[in-house]
Amino acid sequence: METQKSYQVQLDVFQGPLDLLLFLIRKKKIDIHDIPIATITKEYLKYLNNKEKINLEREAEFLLIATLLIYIKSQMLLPREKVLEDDDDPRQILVNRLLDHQKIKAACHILREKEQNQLKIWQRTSYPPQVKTDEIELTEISLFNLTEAFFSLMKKKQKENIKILEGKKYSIEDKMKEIINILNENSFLDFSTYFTQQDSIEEALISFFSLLELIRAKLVIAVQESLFHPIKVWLLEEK
Amino acid sequence: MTNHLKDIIESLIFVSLEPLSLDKIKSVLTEFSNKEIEEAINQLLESYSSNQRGIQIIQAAGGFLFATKPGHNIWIQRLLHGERKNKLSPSALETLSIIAYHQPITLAEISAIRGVDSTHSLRTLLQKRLVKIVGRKKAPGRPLIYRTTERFLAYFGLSSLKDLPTQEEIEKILVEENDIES
Amino acid sequence: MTNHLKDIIESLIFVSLEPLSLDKIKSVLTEFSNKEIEEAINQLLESYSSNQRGIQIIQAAGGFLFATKPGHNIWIQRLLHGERKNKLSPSALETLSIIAYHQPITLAEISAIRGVDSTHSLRTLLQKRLVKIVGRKKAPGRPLIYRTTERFLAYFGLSSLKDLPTQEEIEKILVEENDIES
Repeated sequence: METQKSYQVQLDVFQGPLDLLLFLIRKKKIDIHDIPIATITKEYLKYLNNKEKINLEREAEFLLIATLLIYIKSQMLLPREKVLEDDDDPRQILVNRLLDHQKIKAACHILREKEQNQLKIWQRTSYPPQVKTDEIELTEISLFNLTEAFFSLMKKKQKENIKILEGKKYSIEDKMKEIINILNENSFLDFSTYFTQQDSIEEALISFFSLLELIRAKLVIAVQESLFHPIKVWLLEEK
Repeated sequence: MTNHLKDIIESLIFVSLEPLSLDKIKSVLTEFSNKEIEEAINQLLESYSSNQRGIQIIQAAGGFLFATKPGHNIWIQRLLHGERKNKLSPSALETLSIIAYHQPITLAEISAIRGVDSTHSLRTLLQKRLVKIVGRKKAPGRPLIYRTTERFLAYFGLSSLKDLPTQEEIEKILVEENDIES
Repeated sequence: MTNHLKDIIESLIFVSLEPLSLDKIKSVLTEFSNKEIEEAINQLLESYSSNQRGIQIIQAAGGFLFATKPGHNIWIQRLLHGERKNKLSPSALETLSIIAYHQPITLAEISAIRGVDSTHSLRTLLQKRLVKIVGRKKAPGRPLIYRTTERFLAYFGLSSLKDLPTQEEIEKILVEENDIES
């Protein structure tokens, strides 16, 4: 339990300021519904002071709760004409947040146990070799998968195409000749390899259109054994 | 015949990588009545629980799935070259349970509940496909909203969101914790 | 004990991604003698062949592996075929994402961006009615141009195309990830 840890624990062990607050409340054996704000504010500030340097970005939230505590404390010190209703009690907001937080912590505890059991059992990650599937399936696709796929591809493209040859013009005709020449020398052409060897997006595009032209003219044939296999281009034999 | 049906269902669950739902089984086995199918499934589950076996049929995320037994974990890890399944970090788990209980929810709402910026945790969960974007909130800024996935259920061995720790279970934990302290 | 060993071997064969050879089994189960292991395998094979079951352990490609029974093929095909129809392949997803962000777009443009011919993926998307033909481009060859459909929006829970996560939103998630790696 966290309560067993020494006082000098790092802020890093807490998931957030509410964690720290809850820790201090438990350490003092205080009922959440009845927090002595003065004491707990002192504890909380003492804790923050123990950190030699405060990393503003990381710990801004810790300071935010400190501010809230001080605010509550000041509100409590002000003389009032009548007793505060529950809803107006500035402590109530904090208490509600702490109670919610405590519940989430408890739920996490239960989920962690379930996770531990599940991690010990294994499921297959692919079909047994016997069953033939020509497509790897996605289990669940969300918008995130969709956009991630797109932007990853774009990023890859940007990295690939750093070489830009100025002034060089490509024509579909030249490219078609080049592809035919390669095919005359080799039995086939691996299109993705060929594509990545192109110097620029422009050249790659021209190559692609050239290939499409050759296919349309029935001079070559593009074959893909199955999905995700490289596309291979073959010269069509005249019959 | 029913006996034979049990075998067919066994092979269907076997070739399925994701939990196979009862509806799915019914939609594939159109030749058989719902009653026959349900009886056969019961027989199948019965035969797995009564015989000592190395593999089991588990029910998760609303379906049936083959899985190994917990006790064989060490040898399986050895076979798969020390491949281990990593548990979620405390902050990812906390974020995930907030999403589970408060879904649909935005990142700003998650961060507000936790009291910390939760971008990093949310990213981990999206990448593990335990949560997904389901649209945008009709509110200023139209922020993206998130939900847990089927995979989330399977990850914790839950059949549905109804299987999430209940109020009573949570209270029980809280009482236990207080007992330890006092 | 040998009985227990039989179960361990069963689970090893189950999780193995390739036919599991006898040597491999022995190298994993160092606590057991070769004789014990061989006996347990025989027991395991025996238990599968003597009981009527939907799945079997066969010996092929130099190892043991699970297989379904040939007689169940019709239903298995029906199940797997159905599953395939319901899901998007990674390449279809990639193609869809390009169309979503670049619409209106032609097949040649999609293929150029992806670096692979995308005819197949596009056909899948058309069949699933996630994209549609909206006309022809005023360009040589007058190629067909494509857009995403209403169904696409519904599938991803979007009310309009403006709701697609923006480059900034996704980069906030993806870029930070690179920072951690480097």
